[in-house]
Amino acid sequence: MDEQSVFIAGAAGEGIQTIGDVVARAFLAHGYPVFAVQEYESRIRGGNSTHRLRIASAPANAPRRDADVLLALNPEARNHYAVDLRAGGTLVASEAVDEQTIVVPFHDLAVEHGGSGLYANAVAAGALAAVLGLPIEIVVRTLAAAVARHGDAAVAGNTSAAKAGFEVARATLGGRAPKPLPKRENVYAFLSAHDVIPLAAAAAGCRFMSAYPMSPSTGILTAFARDPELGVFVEQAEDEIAAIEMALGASAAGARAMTATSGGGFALMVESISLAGMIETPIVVVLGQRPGPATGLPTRTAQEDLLFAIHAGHGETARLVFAPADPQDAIEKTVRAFDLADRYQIPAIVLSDQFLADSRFSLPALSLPSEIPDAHLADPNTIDGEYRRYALTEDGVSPRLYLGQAEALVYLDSDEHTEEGHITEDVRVVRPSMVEKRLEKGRRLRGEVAPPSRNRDEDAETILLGWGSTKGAIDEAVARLRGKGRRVGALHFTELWPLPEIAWRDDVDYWTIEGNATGQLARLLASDGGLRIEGRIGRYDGLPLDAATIVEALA
Amino acid sequence: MDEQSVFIAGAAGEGIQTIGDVVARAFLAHGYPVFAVQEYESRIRGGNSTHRLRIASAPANAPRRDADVLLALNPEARNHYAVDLRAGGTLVASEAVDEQTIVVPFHDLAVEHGGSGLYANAVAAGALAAVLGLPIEIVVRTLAAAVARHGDAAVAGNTSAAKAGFEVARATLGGRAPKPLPKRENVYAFLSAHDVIPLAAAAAGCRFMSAYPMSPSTGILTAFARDPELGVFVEQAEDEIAAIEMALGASAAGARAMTATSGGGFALMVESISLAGMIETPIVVVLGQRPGPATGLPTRTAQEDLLFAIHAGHGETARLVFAPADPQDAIEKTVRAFDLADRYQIPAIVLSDQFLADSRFSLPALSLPSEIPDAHLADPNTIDGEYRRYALTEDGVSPRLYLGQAEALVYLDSDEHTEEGHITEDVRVVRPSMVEKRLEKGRRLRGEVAPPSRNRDEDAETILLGWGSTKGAIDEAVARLRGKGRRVGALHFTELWPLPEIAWRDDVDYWTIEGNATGQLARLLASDGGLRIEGRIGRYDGLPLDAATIVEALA
Amino acid sequence: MTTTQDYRSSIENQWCPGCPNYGILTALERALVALGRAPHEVCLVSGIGQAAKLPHYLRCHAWNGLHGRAIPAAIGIHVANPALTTIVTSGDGDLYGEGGNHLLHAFRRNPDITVIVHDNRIYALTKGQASPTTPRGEPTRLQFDGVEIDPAQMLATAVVHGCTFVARGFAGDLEGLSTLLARAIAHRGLSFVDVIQPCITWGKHPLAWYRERVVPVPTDHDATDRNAALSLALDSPDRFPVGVLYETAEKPVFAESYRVRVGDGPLARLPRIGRAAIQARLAAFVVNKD
Amino acid sequence: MTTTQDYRSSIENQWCPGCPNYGILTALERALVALGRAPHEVCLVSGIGQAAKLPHYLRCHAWNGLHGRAIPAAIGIHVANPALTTIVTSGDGDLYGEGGNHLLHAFRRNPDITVIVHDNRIYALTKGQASPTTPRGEPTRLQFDGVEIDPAQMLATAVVHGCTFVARGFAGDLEGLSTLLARAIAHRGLSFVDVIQPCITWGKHPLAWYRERVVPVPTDHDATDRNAALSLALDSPDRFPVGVLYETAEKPVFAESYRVRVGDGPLARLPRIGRAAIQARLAAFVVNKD
Ligand SMILES: Cc1ncc(C[n+]2csc(CCOP(=O)(O)OP(=O)(O)O)c2C)c(N)n1
Ligand SMILES: Cc1ncc(C[n+]2csc(CCOP(=O)(O)OP(=O)(O)O)c2C)c(N)n1
Ligand code: SF4
Ligand code: SF4
Ligand SMILES: [Mg+2]
Ligand SMILES: [Mg+2]
Repeated sequence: MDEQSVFIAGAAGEGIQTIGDVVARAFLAHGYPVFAVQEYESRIRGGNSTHRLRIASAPANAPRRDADVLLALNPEARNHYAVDLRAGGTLVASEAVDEQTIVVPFHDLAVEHGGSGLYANAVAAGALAAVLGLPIEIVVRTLAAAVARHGDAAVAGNTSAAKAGFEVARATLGGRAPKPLPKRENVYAFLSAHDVIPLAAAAAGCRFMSAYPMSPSTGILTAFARDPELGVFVEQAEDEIAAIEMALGASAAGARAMTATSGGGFALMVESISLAGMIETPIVVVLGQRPGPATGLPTRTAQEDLLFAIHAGHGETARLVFAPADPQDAIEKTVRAFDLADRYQIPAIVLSDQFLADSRFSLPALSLPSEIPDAHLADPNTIDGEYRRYALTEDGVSPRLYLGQAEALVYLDSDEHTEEGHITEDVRVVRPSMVEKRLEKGRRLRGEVAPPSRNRDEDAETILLGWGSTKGAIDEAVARLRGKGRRVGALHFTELWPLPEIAWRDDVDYWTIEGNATGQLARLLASDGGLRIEGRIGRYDGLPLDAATIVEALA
Repeated sequence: MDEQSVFIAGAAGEGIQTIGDVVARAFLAHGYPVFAVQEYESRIRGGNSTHRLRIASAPANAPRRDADVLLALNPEARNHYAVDLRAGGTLVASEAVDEQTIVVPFHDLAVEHGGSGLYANAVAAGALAAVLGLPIEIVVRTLAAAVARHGDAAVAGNTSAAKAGFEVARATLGGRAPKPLPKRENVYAFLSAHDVIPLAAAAAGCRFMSAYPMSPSTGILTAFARDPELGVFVEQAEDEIAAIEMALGASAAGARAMTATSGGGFALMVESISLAGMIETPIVVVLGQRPGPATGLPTRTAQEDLLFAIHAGHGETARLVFAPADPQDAIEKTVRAFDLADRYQIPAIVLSDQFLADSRFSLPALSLPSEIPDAHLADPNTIDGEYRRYALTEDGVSPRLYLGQAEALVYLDSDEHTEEGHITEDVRVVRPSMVEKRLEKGRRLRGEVAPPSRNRDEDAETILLGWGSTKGAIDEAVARLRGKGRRVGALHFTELWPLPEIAWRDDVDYWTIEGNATGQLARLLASDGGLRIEGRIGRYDGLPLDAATIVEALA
Repeated sequence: MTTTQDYRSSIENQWCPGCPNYGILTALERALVALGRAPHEVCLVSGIGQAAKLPHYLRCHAWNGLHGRAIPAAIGIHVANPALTTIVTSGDGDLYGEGGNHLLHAFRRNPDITVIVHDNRIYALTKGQASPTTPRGEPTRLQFDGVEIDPAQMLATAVVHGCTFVARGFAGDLEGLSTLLARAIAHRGLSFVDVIQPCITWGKHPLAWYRERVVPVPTDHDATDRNAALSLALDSPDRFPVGVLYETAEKPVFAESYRVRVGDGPLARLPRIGRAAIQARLAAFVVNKD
Repeated sequence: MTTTQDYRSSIENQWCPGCPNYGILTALERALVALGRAPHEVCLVSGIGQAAKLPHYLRCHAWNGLHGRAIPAAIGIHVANPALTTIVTSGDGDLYGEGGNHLLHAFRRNPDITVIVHDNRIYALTKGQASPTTPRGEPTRLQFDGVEIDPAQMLATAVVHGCTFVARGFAGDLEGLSTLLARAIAHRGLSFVDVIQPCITWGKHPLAWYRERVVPVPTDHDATDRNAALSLALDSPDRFPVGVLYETAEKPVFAESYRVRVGDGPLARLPRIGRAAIQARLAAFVVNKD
């Protein structure tokens, strides 16, 4: 099949979520991978939003900025998104804009055939099936499964409505109607990165999650609450400071713990990040980025908090900053974040963003890392004499007991402290050695972090440098540019701090591609990687980076 | 005279503050400049602390790490600081350690001659006068002036006690007694940087100060409260978030406003720094640094928060980061911070530290900048039609009215907003233009910041790069190294963000000298200045950098 | 004369159609008109949430700041420009959750501002988590098996702190609410009004459910009697006394002593302290020769 | 058997000689011994301030964290390891000022921890600024002409929130305080004890002044009577009723439903969820062919 980019546009509350869901699942059931992006406003009802499906024969897990098909549930949405419909694309709407419009009176057909306006979404899904060449039976089955719990009447209403939408659209398409797509045997998992972070955390032994709701990370908290079998204690804190402090307390008392927030909430956690560094207590913080500053665009995406995450907190401490590229990577990074936070007794920050939170990828299979190490706790039987929570060691890591683990007493202290964990004012010996201890962990960590992933960089003359959620778009851009004969490759960072050591080549032009305006990766590579870049591409409008934008910028 | 480094050592509450004060003022009255450093623990009574005086013929406003004279008020302090007394130096104590000890029974002499143990400090001051060649009359007059408000008996008691201390010490010194120093005509101001920040702020038109107590910045809050004639509204907030939010509210309503804190409190203000950037409301924040992470060493000094200050806050915004070098510079930077914050409608962060807060410099004269611009407010009469708080302009700066200034309505919004200040979801046009507007201010600011000050860099082969409070130590190190024939110079930064543009030379070795362990200036110069440094010297024990340490490290 | 027309904003309202927030908006508009305040004499202050969008929908000055931080910002605004009628209008999550500490300490300060809490017992904008006022046992989109902790008692907390005006309002009673808000705004000192505002999207009970349970504060209620006020203030699961619970004029207003010194104008209009005065203070650091 | 000796720490005490903090320290030590708690069964949690140094001076587990953040940390500790007797011991500035929001919401949660406030009505470690409990009018090293706002009423706030154990203690009464603390620690649920602890360095009144004004809670006081508790809880300028003001056992303890599911052991000892269970959940994202 030809790839199809479908924008389902409407107001919040109108059902674009459901329509997209049904169409996507129907395609997946038919053997076609779908990539689904949510674009919406910060409100509960009204406004303009889209559910964007990218349907292809092989997974294309990156956003498209233009639509081949625009289905608009209302005139305002239709006008608003008309510019995104490519020339020659198909508009599906309740009323004609021009002769090409596939007119499908969603509401009226729903009333007529389903018996209620409530089935307008089914009409729309049916219409899309016709436009896209998807057999209506599959849509009907998918719909039926989705609404089964509402009873037979709902199933029947939806079925008739979907069929009506299908028929009307097909009739209007006439000769333009595509032939039905053949069924394929391929099977995909369809999910977002935030769908798997809670599962990966639980697999890593996370036992405690406290957070304060904030888009785009609220779903992580909710997922734990929805699945009590995971055994994770879940608490909605009174504010973000309480959220991270509860988690740190729990961690110190032996529970692997995490929190999740966005930039504004993370800003409130900054003092506690510094605390975690000082008391050497592991903690995992998911920072779901959205465009700032301040409240910014709460439901949109950005990569603006990389340097903030690296430098957040007063004083100097070791930490990890990861930025997964996709759901499978999110599983791995989450597990690794728990493991390394625990092993080095440091805070680990996982940088996600609204795009990763809300976009569903089609992936052939998902897997947990083959090994998930246990908590790196000390064996109390090996402790001789008084326990020293901050015992000086070669690698800076002290044997860790949790509060109440054994008779050995554990002192955790936010002041500069002795090896025993007591306040010290010894500036001659203790202070310098504790500073070196804590920073030695960072030096060791630099040996742990993974280098950037490589994509056709060997013979490249231009190398694109990206991080986190933009991998799909950048890889697609590389493929397209290669298609045009450009010797382009990419290096993609998902482990950003400590910055892995990289041997830069001096025969290539390096470009950074980021979802921000100031070039944060570029600055990081200059300060800590010794790289001078050739140019940078930044997107900062709140929408995810896409391949076309990158290709154009490099033209 | 030969330079004298005097450590007055004792427990908190024992009076080293008073002794040092009296001796310093007596020297100053006699025409000799004094540099006084406070080194103390985070407690109210007990522990080990010193008041360190550096007395010379010409101002030597930098710390010395060793003592020529150690006066110890108790045996523990004597033992603790004995290592700091240089070989051949003079120990003054109540009991003999060896034959060289100048034994002065502070308490007993006070009881005997003053009639009360309370006068032990006067005995100690008198003894120091003998050891240092300071005429006792001057000490007596200084003491009398200091205690006059306690009545005649106090004056008499102090006088007799001081004289007794002087006589006993002189007798013990015998032939070692120095001859009395001649009186000089020089006159100095004796003060710390935090003494002048409130005055400079008031001169700059500051009208509102809200803060939460935190060492080393509490004194700034207190100074405003102590001097109501400054006309500044002073409020102790319930926490640091409230402190900065009150100040921002006041600023938006037309009052030039500030707050002051340390790293831990600043960490809590980070979300509001981002807010200030978004709502384009000026604010001045003094960040008095102390060693971290977390509570760290609350009463000691450090330069660990430079990169934190530059990157604090989610999202991307323009800001200023200054770091004054001394009290005169603190006046200028404070005034400039208010002016530029106002002119560019941004947050300005003034990085101070415990060393600047608690050390008193001797300076020939202090002056206010010759021009102190008024608030850069718009004239409401020039507003046509609906007022647009965030009107797009070439330089990114919109004409600013404060809340309630005129009939024109002012909307301030932490969401991404239209020119009028209303929530927007327009990602196509409004968002990108607002991002560019805010960042354009940063680009313009780069043309405003002052380059580093230069010290013998023209013919230097090695250039020391420093920032903020270490200037005195670095300049002294340059002089000493030049004295040894080394071609050394220095560039000193007090305006750090935006980083001024500098033309680096490739025939010199650049070294950074900082009060931290990770080389924050070095990383900043790499990321934003394009400089690769040769080496770096960091001090991170909580004590201020001194010339000897720098000279040794470069040997 | 000011009319409601003067307050009408052309900004598109983002609330759900039928939300009781509209009732608060209209009541506030009426109260301001009734008090004869012109739009430029009024400043609305809010945090983040559905409720917190209100300032965009009235034509007057506005600060729409960070989640939870409306109160300290309003206090700063109030001190800097006391000529402005400063009104906080934000959500229960915003003012009782994230911003709880500021409200607590505002009760102590008694600034001359009005605080209107849109108490929908839910975090609406983030899609239905418990707020500090969600009753124990009530299931939400996060607390699936019901909230397991007790609701906050902010009205009672206000009373025990001697907050000078404490009231409960009901968004479903336009008439009563506008009168109540006018009284609150006219009161000198901190006026704290918790307005029952049932969320029709995420809430458990429709407006009608509350309408049946809302009762006026008894006519013989003595609003200066702290104990009487307390028993009306404390949450009861199914009776909501609406009206002024507590009122006293006995306390100094925040910043009063400062105002006595500098006068009542906006701080921006005060003359800057003279150079000479600062220079004299700088000169005082000179240690004079003796 | 545990003796006070087991709790003796060799760490140098940094408090001023004669400070009533020593009384709290000793009373706490005695209470723990009286309850038969061994040091490794106890975890002290504090913020920053003079009071907050206490955990260093008792031999048991300790978390000396950030200023104002003892409560949430203690709640996390309590949930993760309920076997520990978790006791917050910190200052009035720490718990009522910076940390006010956490205490407020802790009242709602009712975690099984004890909160001991060293209420010296001052910020001692930062050298004498007003704390939230400094009485109006009292001059300090920052409020030179006297504090101009009302003190916080945290005992009363606890009572109106139905905090399950609310008490006032006096650091000058070792006997009474150790008994009171033992009761507080033994109580299941949140025990909140505000201890009058006159600072002899920055405080306005010596211990003796308080001693004259401290009175025991009347013997006929019904600690389950909220109104009676409130009148004892509210600040009066010169009478301090000491003892248990309010107590109830009626409320579930925080995290109870979770405990029912996972048992009472430390979370660290629970077996990790199986790979298979996670893999099954991951597999559920696969959209099956129809
Ligand atoms: C620091 C921070 N944390 C969290 C959020 C996310 N957030 C936005 S609105 C909201 C809750 C709003 O609830 P409420 O104040 O009751 O307003 P409502 O939407 O119910 O009117 C939250 C948690 C935020 N914007 N900032
Ligand atoms: C975030 C933060 N703000 C401010 C401080 C400074 N600080 C340390 S102790 C203290 C006040 C302590 O008062 P209180 O809790 O009453 O304890 P006390 O010293 O009176 O026993 C303050 C403000 C800090 N350490 N951290
Ligand atoms: S979500 Fe609830 S509170 Fe928000 S506008 Fe809709 S009905 Fe009103
Ligand atoms: S300053 Fe006050 S509270 Fe602190 S130890 Fe000394 S007497 Fe006690
Ligand atoms: Mg709400
Ligand atoms: Mg205190």
